[in-house]
Amino acid sequence: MKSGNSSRGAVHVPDASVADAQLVEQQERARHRDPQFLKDLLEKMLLIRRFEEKAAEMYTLGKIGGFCHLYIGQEAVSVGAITPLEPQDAILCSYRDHGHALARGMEPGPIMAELFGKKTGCSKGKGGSMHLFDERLGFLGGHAIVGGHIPLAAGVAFSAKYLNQQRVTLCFFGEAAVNIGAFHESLNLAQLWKLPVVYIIENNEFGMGTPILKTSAIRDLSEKAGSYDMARAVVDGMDVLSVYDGLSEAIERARKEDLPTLIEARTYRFVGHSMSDPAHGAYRTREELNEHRQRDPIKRFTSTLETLGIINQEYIDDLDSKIREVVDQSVTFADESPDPAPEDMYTDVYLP
Amino acid sequence: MKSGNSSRGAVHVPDASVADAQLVEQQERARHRDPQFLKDLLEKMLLIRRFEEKAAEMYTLGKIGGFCHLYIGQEAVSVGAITPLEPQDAILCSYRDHGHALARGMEPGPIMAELFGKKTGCSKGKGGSMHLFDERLGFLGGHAIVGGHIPLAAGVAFSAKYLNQQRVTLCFFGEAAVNIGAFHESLNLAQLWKLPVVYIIENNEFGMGTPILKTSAIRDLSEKAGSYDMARAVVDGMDVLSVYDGLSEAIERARKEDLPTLIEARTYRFVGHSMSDPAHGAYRTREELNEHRQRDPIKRFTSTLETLGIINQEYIDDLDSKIREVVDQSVTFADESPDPAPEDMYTDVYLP
Amino acid sequence: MAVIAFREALNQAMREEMQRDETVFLMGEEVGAYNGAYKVTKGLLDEFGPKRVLDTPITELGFTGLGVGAAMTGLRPIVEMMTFNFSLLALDEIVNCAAKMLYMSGGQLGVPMVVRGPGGAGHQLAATHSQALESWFCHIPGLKVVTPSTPADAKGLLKSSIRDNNTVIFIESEVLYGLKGEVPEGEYTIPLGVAEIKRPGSDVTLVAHAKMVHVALQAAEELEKEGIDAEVVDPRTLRPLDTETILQSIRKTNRAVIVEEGWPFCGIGAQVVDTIQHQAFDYLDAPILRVTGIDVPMPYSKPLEHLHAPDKARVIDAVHRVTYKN
Amino acid sequence: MAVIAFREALNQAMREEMQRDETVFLMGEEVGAYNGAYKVTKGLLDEFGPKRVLDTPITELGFTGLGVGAAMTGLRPIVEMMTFNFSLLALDEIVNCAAKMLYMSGGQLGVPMVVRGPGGAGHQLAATHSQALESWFCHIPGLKVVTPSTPADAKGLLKSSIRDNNTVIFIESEVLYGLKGEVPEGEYTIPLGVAEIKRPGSDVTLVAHAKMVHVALQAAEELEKEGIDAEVVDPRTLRPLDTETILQSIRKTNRAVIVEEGWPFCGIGAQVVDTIQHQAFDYLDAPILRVTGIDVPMPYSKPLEHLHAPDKARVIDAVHRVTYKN
Ligand SMILES: Cc1ncc(C[n+]2csc(CCOP(=O)(O)OP(=O)(O)O)c2C)c(N)n1
Ligand SMILES: Cc1ncc(C[n+]2csc(CCOP(=O)(O)OP(=O)(O)O)c2C)c(N)n1
Ligand SMILES: [Mg+2]
Ligand SMILES: [Mg+2]
Repeated sequence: MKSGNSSRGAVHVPDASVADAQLVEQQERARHRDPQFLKDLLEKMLLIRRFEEKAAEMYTLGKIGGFCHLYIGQEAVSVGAITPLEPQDAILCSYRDHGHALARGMEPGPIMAELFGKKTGCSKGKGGSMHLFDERLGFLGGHAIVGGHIPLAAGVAFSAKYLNQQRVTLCFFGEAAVNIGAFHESLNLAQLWKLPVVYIIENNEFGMGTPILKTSAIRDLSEKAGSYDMARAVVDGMDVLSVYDGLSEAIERARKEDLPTLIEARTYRFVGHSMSDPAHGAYRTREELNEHRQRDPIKRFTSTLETLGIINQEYIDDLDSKIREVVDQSVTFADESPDPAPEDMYTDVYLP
Repeated sequence: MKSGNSSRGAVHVPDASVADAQLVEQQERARHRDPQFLKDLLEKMLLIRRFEEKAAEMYTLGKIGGFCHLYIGQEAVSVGAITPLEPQDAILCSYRDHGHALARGMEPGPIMAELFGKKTGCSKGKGGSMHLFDERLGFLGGHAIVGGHIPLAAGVAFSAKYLNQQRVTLCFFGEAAVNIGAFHESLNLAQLWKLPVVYIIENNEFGMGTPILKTSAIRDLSEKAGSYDMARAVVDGMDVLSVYDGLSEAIERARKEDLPTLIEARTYRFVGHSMSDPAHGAYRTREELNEHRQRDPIKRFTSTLETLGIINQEYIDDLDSKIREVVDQSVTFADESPDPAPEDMYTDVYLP
Repeated sequence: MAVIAFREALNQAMREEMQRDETVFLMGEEVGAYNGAYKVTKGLLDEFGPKRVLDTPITELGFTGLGVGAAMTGLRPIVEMMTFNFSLLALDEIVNCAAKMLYMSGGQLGVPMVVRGPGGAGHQLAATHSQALESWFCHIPGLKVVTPSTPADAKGLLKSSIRDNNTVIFIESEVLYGLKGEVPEGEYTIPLGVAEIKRPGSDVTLVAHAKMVHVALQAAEELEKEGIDAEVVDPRTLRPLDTETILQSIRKTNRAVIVEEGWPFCGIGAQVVDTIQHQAFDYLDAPILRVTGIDVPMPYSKPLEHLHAPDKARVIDAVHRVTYKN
Repeated sequence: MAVIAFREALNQAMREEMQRDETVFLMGEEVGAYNGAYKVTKGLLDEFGPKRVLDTPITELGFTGLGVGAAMTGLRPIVEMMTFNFSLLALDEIVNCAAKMLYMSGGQLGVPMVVRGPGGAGHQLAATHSQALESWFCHIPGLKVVTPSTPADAKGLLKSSIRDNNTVIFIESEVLYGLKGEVPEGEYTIPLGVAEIKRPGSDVTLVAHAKMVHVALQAAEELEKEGIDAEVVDPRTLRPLDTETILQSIRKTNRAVIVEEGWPFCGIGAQVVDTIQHQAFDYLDAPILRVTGIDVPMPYSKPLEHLHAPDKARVIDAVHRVTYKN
C-alpha cells in the first residue's frame, strides 16, 4: 500500500495474504514502542468506534437530525494523525468530523449534545454534526462544503507563521475533494508561501456513491503534489502506526521548516456515506465491504498488541466497557441538556 | 527552451548565443517545407503586429475604450497554433484576443470596429476588445475573467464528441491562469471524459506585473499535466514552426483519439499588460525587455526565410505595405461605421 | 389525472424531454449510478446510458462551465446542483458566462441550459446547507428563475425550462420532493413567466413561491374560518415575474403580504413590494407586509430551525395587521 | 482640512491602521510590487514589507479563504479584489465561511476581515467588468457592506471597517478614485451603520450611495433652480442600513426617489422602498420611484454604456413624477 505505483487501475481490494502482510508490518512498527503509548492509540480508536455506533443508534431514534456522517473504518487516520500534535496546533476537517474531534480530546458529552442540537453542544447546538468546533483545543471545524476548508487551513497556517507561534495545522478531506478548485489554489499558495500545514487526503475510495476512478484522472493522489513541488507521502490509513509515523515526519517538516506536505491515507468507510445512505447496495457489494472489513484498523491493532503481549482479552473487555460507559454518559448529558432558547437564534451573528 | 529542466529558478533571459541556436533550429524546421505555407505564416504574424500597432495608436487617440490588451511579441503562438486547424474547429482564448481572431481569419474591419464599439463590430459593439466573437469561424471568444473559459472549452469539446463532429477545440490562456481552480477542475474533466481539447498556456512570464516565480510553486508549467495523466508538450512560443509542430501533434491526438493535451508555449510580451500599463518600469527593466526583443518571432522568422532564399527585402517591403493598407482600411471601416442605436441596448439579452 | 410525487414529476419531465430531444443531456454529482442524492434522476442512466447521463467529480465551477460551453455549441445541458448551496462555487460561470454570453457575442451565442436542484432548508441541515438563494439569481439579467410549488407545476415548468433557449435556474424545494399531487396525463408544458392563483380570494393577496405557497394556503384556510378571504398568488417564475397577475389581485384586495423562505434584506419580496407600490400605489389600503426567514444564518437546532422559517401563524398575524384585525 | 483624492484617502486609512495594529495585513493581486492595479495600495509594500503586503496568484477563492482562516486565528486581513467582479469566484468562502463561521461555531470564531476593491462600471469595461454587486452582499446575514462616496467617508469608513470584528465588504467606485475632497487631518473614524445627509432639503428625499450620491447632488442642484428642494441621503453603509435617518427624511418630505447603479430587480433600492413603505406608509404622498442601471448586461459601446447608468436627467424626471410636476 505504501508505494502508489501498483495502485493505478481497478479499485483496490486486499486479499487475505495482503492482510497478513499488513499485520506483520504493523507488529514490526509496534515493537520497541512504549506500551502505554500503544494502548492510548487503541483506546482513542475504540472510543471513536463506540461513539459512532451510538450516534447511529441515536440518529435512528430521531435524536440527531440533519446529515450525520460516521467515521467507522477510518479511525486510524484521525488518531494516527492527531496524536503527534502539540497543544497549540490546529485541526480542520470535513463534515465527517466526530472522529477528529474525539481524537483531539474533545469531550464526548458536548459533541453528542451538539449532535442533539443542545445548548451545551460544542457549537451551542447551532452547528450540528457537520460543524463541530472547539477553539481552545485548536479544533477549527467541521466544514460542510467540500473543499471549502482547504484554503482556511492555509490561512490558519499563515497566521501561525505570521505570529511566530510554532503552530502546525492539519487539514483533512476526502479523496473526492482533491478535484475541486480550492485544493489546487490552496496547495499552490501553501508551497509558494511556505506555510506550516499538512494536507491529509482520507482516501476511502468513494465520494458518496462515486468511486475514485470516476472522479480523478489519476489514481495515485499524492502525485498531485508534483504540481506544487510539495513534499508528499502515502500512508496505510488502516494502520494507526503507519499514519502516526508519516504524520510525525510531515509535522516536523512544518514545524521546523515551515513547509507543507500532502499525505494520502488509504482507508475505507465501513458504513454508508451518511446515515441516509445504506452501507452497501447501490455502489458496492456486501462482499466488497466484508473483504475490506478484514482490514479493520481496530481489529488489526488489537491483535498486534495481543501478539506483542501488551494487552489481553481481559484488558480489552475492561477497556470496552469503560468506553461504552463514557459514551452512554455522553448520551445522558445530551439528553438532559436544554435546547437553545428562542433568543439564542439572534446571537453570534455579529461580534460587537 | 524545449526541455523544462533548465527552466526552474530565475526568470529566463536568453543570451545572444541562445538566440543564434534558436535561429539555426528554426532554419532546420523550415527547410523542405512548402514556401507558400511559410510565407503565409509570416503574413499572418505581420498582420497581427501591424494591427496591434494600429490599435495602440487608436487607443491613444481615444477611439478605443475599456481595457485593451495587445499581443505584440506573442504572434507566433496564435499563428502557429491556429494554422493547423480545420474549418470546423473551435477556439477560445482570453481577453488578449486580437491575434487569435486574426489568425483564425476574422476580417480586420469588424475586429477594429468592435474595438471602436461600432454596430458593425464582430460582437455588434457590445463585447469590445476583450470579447471578440465569430461563431461562423468557431471563434468562441474572447473571455475576460481569468480562467473562466477553461471549463467552457471542455464543454465545446464535449459537444464535438457528443455530436460526433470531428471538431477540435483550442483553448489559450496565460501562465498566471494555471493557478486558478477552473484550470484544475477542467483539465481533470477533460482527461477523465477524454475530450478533444488542446490547452495552450501562453507563458509570457508575467501576469500583469507579477513574474511567474511569485505565482506558481513550479516553473515548468506543463508538469501540471501530470496531475491529470494528460499528454503534455513545451514549445518555443517565439518560433512559429515549433508551435505549429507541437500543435499539429496535439490536434491529431484530439481528433483521432479524443484525448486532450496541455501545451506550454514559452513566449514574451513586448508591450504593457494593457494599454494602461507601460512596457517597462514597474516590473521589468528596459534592458530585460530589449534582450527579449532579440527573440522577436517575426524578425526571427523573416531572417530564416531570407536565409533560405524564400523571400527577399523587396518581398518583405511589399508585404508590409500591403498589410498596412489592409489595417488602414479596417480603421476606415470602423470610423465610418455607426454606433449601436439606443434600442440595441435591449436586444440579445434573451433568445425567444 | 395521475397522482405522483414532486420528485417523480421532475423525473418524468427530464425523461420525456430526453426522449424528445437527443441534444438534452444530464450531468451532476451522483445523478447516474446513484440515481441522484434525492433520487430525482432515478433510472435515467439506465434508460439513456452514460453518454447522456454523467456523474461528475465534485467540481461545481468546472462542470457548470462545461455545461455552458456545451450549450454554446448545440447541446441542452441539464446541470444538477446536488443542492443550490453549492452553486456558490459556480456563480462566475453562471453570471459572467451563461447570463452574458448572448449579449457579449452580439447575439451569436445563446446558452440553453437548465441548472436545477434543491434549494432552501431541509431537515436541520444547518447554515451552509439551508440557503434559499433565488433572490440572488433574480438580480441577474440574462437568467430566468423558476421555483415550482406543486408536482404539476414542477413537470410543466421543467419541460418548458429545458426547451427554453436561455439559461434557466430551476430551484426545487427539498422538502417538497415527497409531496404528492395530480399531474395531467401525457405531454404538457407550462409557459415560463406566468403566475397562477393557487386560491382565489377577495380580502387580501398572499404572494408566495415554492414551499411557501403551502404555508400561505394553510394560513388562508385558517383565515377563512375568521371570515377573511385570502387570495394566494404563486408567481411560479420569479424572473421574468408576472407582475400583471399580482397587480390584478392587489387591485381587487387592496392589501398584500409577501411570503418567502429566504432572508429579508434584498429578498425577492422587497422587489414584489416595490413593483406593487409603484404600480398600484393608489389601490393600497395598508402597507405591504413581508413574512420571511429570520435574518440570521440557519441554526442546526430543530426548535430554532422551525422558528427561522415562515409559518402559518406568522402569515396570519401579518394578514391581521394589513386588514387591521388586531 | 487637506484636499486629497479618494484613492489617497483609502491608502491613508490602510497605512494608518497597519501602523496602529501589527495584525493587519494586506493581500491581493498586484497590491505589492505593482502598487495596486488602481494604485490604491501605493507604497504599502515599501513601508510594511513582504510579510504584511502580499501579492497573490490569481486565486480569488483561495486567497479569500486564506484570509478567512487567518482572521479566525488572530489576524485582520485586508483582502483586495482587483475588481469586485472577480469576487464571484470567492463567494463560497465569503458567504459560507466568513459570514457564518461565528454562528456555526456558537460564537467561538469571528472573522474580522475586510474585502475591498472597486465595484461598478468604469470606462467601457463591458459586461463582465462593470457589475455593481452590493445588493448581493447585502442579502447575507453576517456580512457588513460599506459603499463610500467621498474621500472623507472612504478614509473614516475604511478605518472603522478594518477595526470591525466582522467581515466587511467594502466596495469602492473605480470612477471615484480620482475624486478630490476635504479629509480631516489626523486620526478619525466614521462608525458603520450611520447615514449622512449629503444635502438637506424639504421637498423630496433622494437616497443614493457611492457614485450615485454625486448624480443625486447634481440633480438636486438643477432642481433647486426650479424651486424643488431635494434632500440627499447617503446611507454610506448598506448593511446594517441606517433606516432611521432615511425615515426621518421621508417624514419630512413625504416623497422619495432611490438611485442605484446596479440592476433594478432585487436591487438594494427595492429593499429601501420596502423599508419606507412599511414604516412610513402614511407619510407617503406618492409612490416611491427608483432610478437604476438598465436591466441588461453592460454593453461595451460608449454611448450605450452612458445610457445604462442613472444620470441627472433620469433622477430629475423621477423627482418630477413623485412631486407631480409633470
Ligand atoms: C461543494 C460541494 N459539493 C457537493 C457536496 C455534497 N457532498 C457532501 S460529501 C460529498 C462526497 C465527498 O466525498 P469525499 O471528499 O471522498 O469525502 P468522504 O465523504 O468520502 O469522507 C458530496 C458530493 C458538498 N458538500 N459540497
Ligand atoms: C478571476 C480574475 N482575476 C483577476 C483578473 C484581472 N486580470 C486580468 S489579466 C490578469 C493577468 C493574467 O495574466 P496571464 O494569465 O499570464 O495572461 P496574460 O495577461 O499574461 O496574457 C489579471 C490579474 C481577471 N480578469 N480575472
Ligand atoms: Mg471519500
Ligand atoms: Mg502572462
